[in-house]
Amino acid sequence: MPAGTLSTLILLSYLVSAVLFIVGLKRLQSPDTARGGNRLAAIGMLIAIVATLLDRAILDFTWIIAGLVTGGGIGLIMARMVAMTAMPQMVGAFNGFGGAASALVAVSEFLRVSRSTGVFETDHGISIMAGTLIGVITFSGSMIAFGKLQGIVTESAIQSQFIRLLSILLAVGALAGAGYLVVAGANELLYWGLIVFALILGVLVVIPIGGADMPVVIALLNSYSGLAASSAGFVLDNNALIISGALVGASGLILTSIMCRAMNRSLANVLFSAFGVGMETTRAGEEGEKVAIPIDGEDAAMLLGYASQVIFVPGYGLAVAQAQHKVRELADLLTARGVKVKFVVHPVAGRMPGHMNVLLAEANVPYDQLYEPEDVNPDIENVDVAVTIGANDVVNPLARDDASSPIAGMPIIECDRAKTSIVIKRSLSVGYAGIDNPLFYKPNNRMFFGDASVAIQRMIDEVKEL
Amino acid sequence: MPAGTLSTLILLSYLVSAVLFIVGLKRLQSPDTARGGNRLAAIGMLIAIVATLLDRAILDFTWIIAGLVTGGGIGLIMARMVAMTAMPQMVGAFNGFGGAASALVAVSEFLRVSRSTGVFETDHGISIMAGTLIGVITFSGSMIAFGKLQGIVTESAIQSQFIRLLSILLAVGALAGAGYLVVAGANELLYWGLIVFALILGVLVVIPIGGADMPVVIALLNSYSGLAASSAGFVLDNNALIISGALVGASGLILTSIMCRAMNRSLANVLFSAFGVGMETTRAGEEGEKVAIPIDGEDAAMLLGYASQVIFVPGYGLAVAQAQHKVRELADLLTARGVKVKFVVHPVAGRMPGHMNVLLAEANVPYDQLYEPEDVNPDIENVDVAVTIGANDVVNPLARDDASSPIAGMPIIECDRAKTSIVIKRSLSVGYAGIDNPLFYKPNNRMFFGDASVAIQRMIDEVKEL
Amino acid sequence: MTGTLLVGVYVFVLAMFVGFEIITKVPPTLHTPLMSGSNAISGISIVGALVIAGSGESTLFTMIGLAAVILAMINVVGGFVVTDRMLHMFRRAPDTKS
Amino acid sequence: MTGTLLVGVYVFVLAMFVGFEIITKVPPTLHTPLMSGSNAISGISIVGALVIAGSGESTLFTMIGLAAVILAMINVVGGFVVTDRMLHMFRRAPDTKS
Ligand SMILES: NC(=O)c1ccc[n+]([C@@H]2O[C@H](COP(=O)([O-])OP(=O)(O)OC[C@H]3O[C@@H](n4cnc5c(N)ncnc54)[C@H](OP(=O)(O)O)[C@@H]3O)[C@@H](O)[C@H]2O)c1
Ligand SMILES: NC(=O)c1ccc[n+]([C@@H]2O[C@H](COP(=O)([O-])OP(=O)(O)OC[C@H]3O[C@@H](n4cnc5c(N)ncnc54)[C@H](OP(=O)(O)O)[C@@H]3O)[C@@H](O)[C@H]2O)c1
Repeated sequence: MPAGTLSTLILLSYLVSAVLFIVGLKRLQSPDTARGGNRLAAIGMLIAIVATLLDRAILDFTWIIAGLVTGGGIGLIMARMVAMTAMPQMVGAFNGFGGAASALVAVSEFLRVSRSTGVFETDHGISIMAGTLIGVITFSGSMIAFGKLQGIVTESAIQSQFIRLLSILLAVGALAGAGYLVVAGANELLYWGLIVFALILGVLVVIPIGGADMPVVIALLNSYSGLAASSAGFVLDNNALIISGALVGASGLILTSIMCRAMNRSLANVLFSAFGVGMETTRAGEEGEKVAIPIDGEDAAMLLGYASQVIFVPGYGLAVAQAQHKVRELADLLTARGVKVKFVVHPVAGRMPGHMNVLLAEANVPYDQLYEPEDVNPDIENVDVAVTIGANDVVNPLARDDASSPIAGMPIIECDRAKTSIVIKRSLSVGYAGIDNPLFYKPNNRMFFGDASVAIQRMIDEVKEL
Repeated sequence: MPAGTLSTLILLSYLVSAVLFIVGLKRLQSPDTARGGNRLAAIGMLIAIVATLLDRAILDFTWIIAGLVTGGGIGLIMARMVAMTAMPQMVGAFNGFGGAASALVAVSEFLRVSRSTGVFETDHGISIMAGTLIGVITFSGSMIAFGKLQGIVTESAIQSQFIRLLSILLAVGALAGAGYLVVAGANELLYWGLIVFALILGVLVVIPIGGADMPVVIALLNSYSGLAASSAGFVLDNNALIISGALVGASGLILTSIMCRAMNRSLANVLFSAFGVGMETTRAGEEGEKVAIPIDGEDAAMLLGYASQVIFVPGYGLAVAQAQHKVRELADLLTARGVKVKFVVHPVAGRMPGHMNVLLAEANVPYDQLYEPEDVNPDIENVDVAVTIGANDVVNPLARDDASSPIAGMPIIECDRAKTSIVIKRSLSVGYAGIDNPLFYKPNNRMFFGDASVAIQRMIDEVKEL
Repeated sequence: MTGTLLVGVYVFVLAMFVGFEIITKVPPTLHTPLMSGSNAISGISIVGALVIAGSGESTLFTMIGLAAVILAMINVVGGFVVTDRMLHMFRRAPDTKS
Repeated sequence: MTGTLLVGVYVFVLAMFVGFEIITKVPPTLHTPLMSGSNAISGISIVGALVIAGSGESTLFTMIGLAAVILAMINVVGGFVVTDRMLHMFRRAPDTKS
C-alpha cells in the first residue's frame, strides 16, 4: 500500500491525526487539561479510522463493521468494568492486543508478498520482519505479565541459567531466520516457525521476572507496542503509524526509566535479577531484638484529633485494601476539626507510576491537596502525626542511612523525623524490596496492625467519639 | 534534485546533521552545556556540507572552494570584530544573507525549469514561489533593520496610510503573480518583476517601524529566514533543509512572542503602530511640578559602602555606555567590603532578549549571580540600595500602578520599594516606551546624572576612599 | 535503503524527539493515565488492520484483518475510555486558592 | 499534492513541534546566543547553494550558486563563531555553591 495510492485527502487526515495525538499528549502535562487531551487523541483516532474507511482500497465492509463493533464493544466493557486497582494488568492486556494487531498487519503483508512475487525489497522485508517479531513478543510477553498480575500465572519467579540460555538461542535463531527470509525470499513454513520462536521468547523473557516488577515490564511492553506500530507503519509506508508508534515508544521508554530511577535500580537489574521473588512471605529476622510498639484505635484517634498538622502517606497496601475512600473520610473529619491534613504521594508508591494519585482521585481527594516528598520533607519535624497507610519501602529510612541497602539512594518520605509516626499494616513483614524497615522500631513510631480499610474505619469511629 | 538521486549515505548524513541541530539547540537550555551545544550544531553543519560535496551531482569544485573560503572568511571576520553591543544588527544582517541564499536556491530552480520544460508541477512551483518571496522579503527587510540599528538608515519612522496601502497592493500583486506563474508556466520577466516587488515589500514593511522596535523585527525575520530555508528544502525535496528551517522558524516565532509578551504588546501593535518614534528626544512634561533629588558620587559611595544588601539593575543605558566592566568592578569592591550584591536582570532590559546577560557575561559576572525580577521583588524591602544603571521602563512603577499606561501589566523590578533607590542616567528623559517614570520623583529615590560609565567610575573612586 | 524508508526514518526520529520532549514534562500524578492513553494511541495499527480486512483479497486475508481490527479496536476503545474514566476522577479542590 | 510534498509537510510539522518544545525551555539568559545560533542553523541552505554552484550547468547557474554559497557561508560561519564567542563569556562563579 505505497503512499502514492492513497489520496492526498487521506494523507492529510493522517497528518491531522498525528498532530492531535501530539497535542493530546501535551495536554496530559496538567490535570486541568488532561481529560480534554485524551479526547483530542481519541478524535485523532476517529479521524484516522474514518479516513481509512474512505480509502478506495477497501472494497468489502461487512467484516470491517463486524470487527469494529466487536472490538469496540469488548474494549468498552473492559474499560467500564475494570477496578482502578487492576489498572496495571488492564494496560498490560491492551498492550498485548495492540502488539498482536501490529504483528497481524506485518503477517498479512508477508503473505501478500509470499503469494505474489515471493521476493522482498530489502527494506520492506526488514520492516515486515521487525513488525512481526516485535509485535509477537509484545503480545506473548504482555499476556504473561497480565497473567502474573491477575494471579492466573502463579509460576513463581525463577531465574535459571537454562531459561536465559534458551532465550538467547531463540533470539539469535529468530534474527537469523528473519535475515534469511529477507534475503532468500518468502518461505511460509519458516515464517510460522519464527512466529512460534517469538511467542516463546516473549514468555521466557517475562516469566522469570518477579510479579512485583511487572509494572516496569508493562511500561517496557508499552514502549514495544509503540515500536510494533511504527514497524507496521514502515511496512505500509504510512507516516501516521510511524509517528504514533514513535510517540508511544518514547512514552514507554520514559516511564520505564522513571520507574527504574525512582527505585534506584537499572533496567537490566529489573529484567534479570529475579528481584522481589517470594518476599511477600519473608519476615524480618530481628523482630525479637527490636521492639515495635503497637497502638490501638482510641490512642491513634487521640493523637490525630488533637494534632495541628497530619500527613497521610499511602502505599501499595492502600490499593490492596481499597481504603482510599475511608482515608478521604478520615481526612475530612480531621479537617473539620481544624487539623491541617496533607497527602504525601511518593512517585513509586504502589505498583505503577501515579498509582496512588489515581486511587486518591477516585476517592475525590483534590489533586492540589497531594504533595510530593520534597515538598514535605524539609519541614517534617513540624508534622505532629505522619500516618503511613500500607506503605513500606517509600518510608524506609535505610534508603537514606544505609548505603549498602538495596534501596539506597531512593528518595523517601522521612516519617521517622515527624513528631509521631503511625504505620498501618497487617504485620511487620517486608514490602516490595524485601528488606526490613527500621522505622517500625523507632521510639516515635507506633504500629497499627490490621487491614488498612479496617484500621482506618476504626480510627474514623474513634475520632467521631472524641 | 529529487531525493532518489542522492545516495543513502548522504541522506543519512543529513539526518545526522538534523539530529545534531536538535541536540545542539537542546543544550542551549543551560549555560553549562550551551557552548558544547553550539559546537554540536556547527559539527552538524560541517557534516551536511561535506556530505553535499561528496554528492556526484557536483562536477566543478573551483567556484565552490572560492565561495566557501570567501564567505567563511567574511563571516569569521565579522564575527570576530563585532562589538557585543552591536549584536542585534549583526544577527539582522546574517538573517538577510541566509534569506538571500535560500532565495537564490529557489531562483536557480526556477531558471532550470524555465530553461527546460517551462512547466511546473503544481507543488514544486508553489515551493519555488514561496522560497523566492520569503527569502527576498527576509533579505530586504533585514537590510533595512540592520541599517536602522546601525544608524545608516536614519529615515525617521513613519506610519502613513500610503505606505500601508502600497504594501498591501505589492503583497497582493506578488501573490497573484506567483500564482499565475505556477499555473501558466515559467515567464522570466514576470518572475524578475515579482522579485522586485518582494524587495520593495521587505523595505516598506520594516521602514515604518521605530528603531527601538527593531529587535522584535529581527526575531521575526529570524523566523522568516528559517521558513525560507524550509521552502528551499521543499524546492529541493531535501529534509535536512526542511527540518533545520522549521527549527529556526519555531525559534524565531517564540522569541518574537516572548519579546511582545514581556513588553505587554501585541505583534500587530509592534508592526503597525510606529511606537517609539522620535521619543529619544521627548522630555517628561511634568518635571517642573515634581522634584527629582540628585545625588553626587561621595554620598552614593557612602550609601553603597555601608549597605548590607545592594542590587544592580542594568538597562539599555549600560549597553550604550559600555559600562559593564565598571559595574563589575564596583560590585567586586562592594563584595570585598562585605556587602551582598545581586544583579537583577529584566527579561527585556536592553534591546534584545538576553542582552544584559551577554554584556554582564562579557564583564565576567558569573551567571549565577544574576537574578530574575521575581526572585528579588518579594523581599525588595530588605534591599538597602537599588542601583538602576541606564534602565528606565523596566523599573517604571506605572506598569504596576497605572492600568492605562502603555506598559501596564509589564512585570517590573520594584526599585521604588527598596530602602533607597539610585538611578543613573543622563537626564530625566524617557526610555524606550516614551513615558515618564514616577520612580525618579519618589522621596526614597536619588538621581545620579551622567553617562553610566563615568558615573560608575566616580562611585568606584569614592568607595575606594571610604 | 530506498528513499521512502529513509523518509520514514526521518519521520520516526523526529516523532521520537517530540515524544521525549512532551512526555518528560508529564507530572507523576498523571503517569497512569499517560500509560493507558498512550497505549490507546498505539492502537493506530487499526488503520493497517482495516485495509487488510477490507481488501477482499481472499478469505485468509479477510480473517487476519478481522482479527487485527478486533484486537486493535479493543486497544483503542478500551484505552481511551479507561483513561477518560481515570481523568474524570482528577479534580481540583472546590475551594481553590490560587 | 504529490506524496513527496506531503511527506515534506509531515517532516516540517514534526520539526516545528520539536523546535517549539525545545526552544520554550531555553532560559532568557541565553536568548541572544539562541538567536545567533539558530540563525547560523538557517544557513543550512548552503547545501542547496553548493549543488547549484557545482552543477556546472552554465555560467549563470555557477554565478548564482557562487553568490548563494558566499551568503550562506557568511551566515553559517559568522553565526556559529559569534555564538561561541558569546557563550565563551558565560561562566559559573569560581566559588560555586551548589
Ligand atoms: N509505583 C511504581 O511504579 C512501582 C513499580 C514497580 C515497583 N515499585 C516498588 O514498589 C514499592 C512501593 O512501595 P510502597 O511503600 O508503596 O509499598 P511496599 O513497600 O510494597 O509495601 C506495601 C506494604 O503494604 C502492606 N499491605 C499489604 N496489604 C495490606 C492491607 N490490605 N492493609 C494494610 N497494609 C497492607 C504490606 O505489609 P503487610 O503485609 O505487613 O500488611 C507491605 O509491606 C517500592 O519499593 C517501589 O520501588 C513501584
Ligand atoms: N530586550 C528586548 O528584547 C527588547 C526588545 C525590544 C524592546 N525592548 C524594550 O526596551 C526597553 C528596555 O528597558 P530599559 O529599562 O532597559 O531601557 P529604556 O527604558 O529604554 O531606558 C534606557 C535609559 O538609559 C538611559 N541611557 C541611555 N544612554 C545612557 C548612558 N550612556 N548612560 C546612562 N544612561 C543612559 C536613557 O536615559 P537618558 O537619556 O536620560 O540617559 C534611557 O532612559 C523596554 O521598554 C523594553 O520593552 C526590549
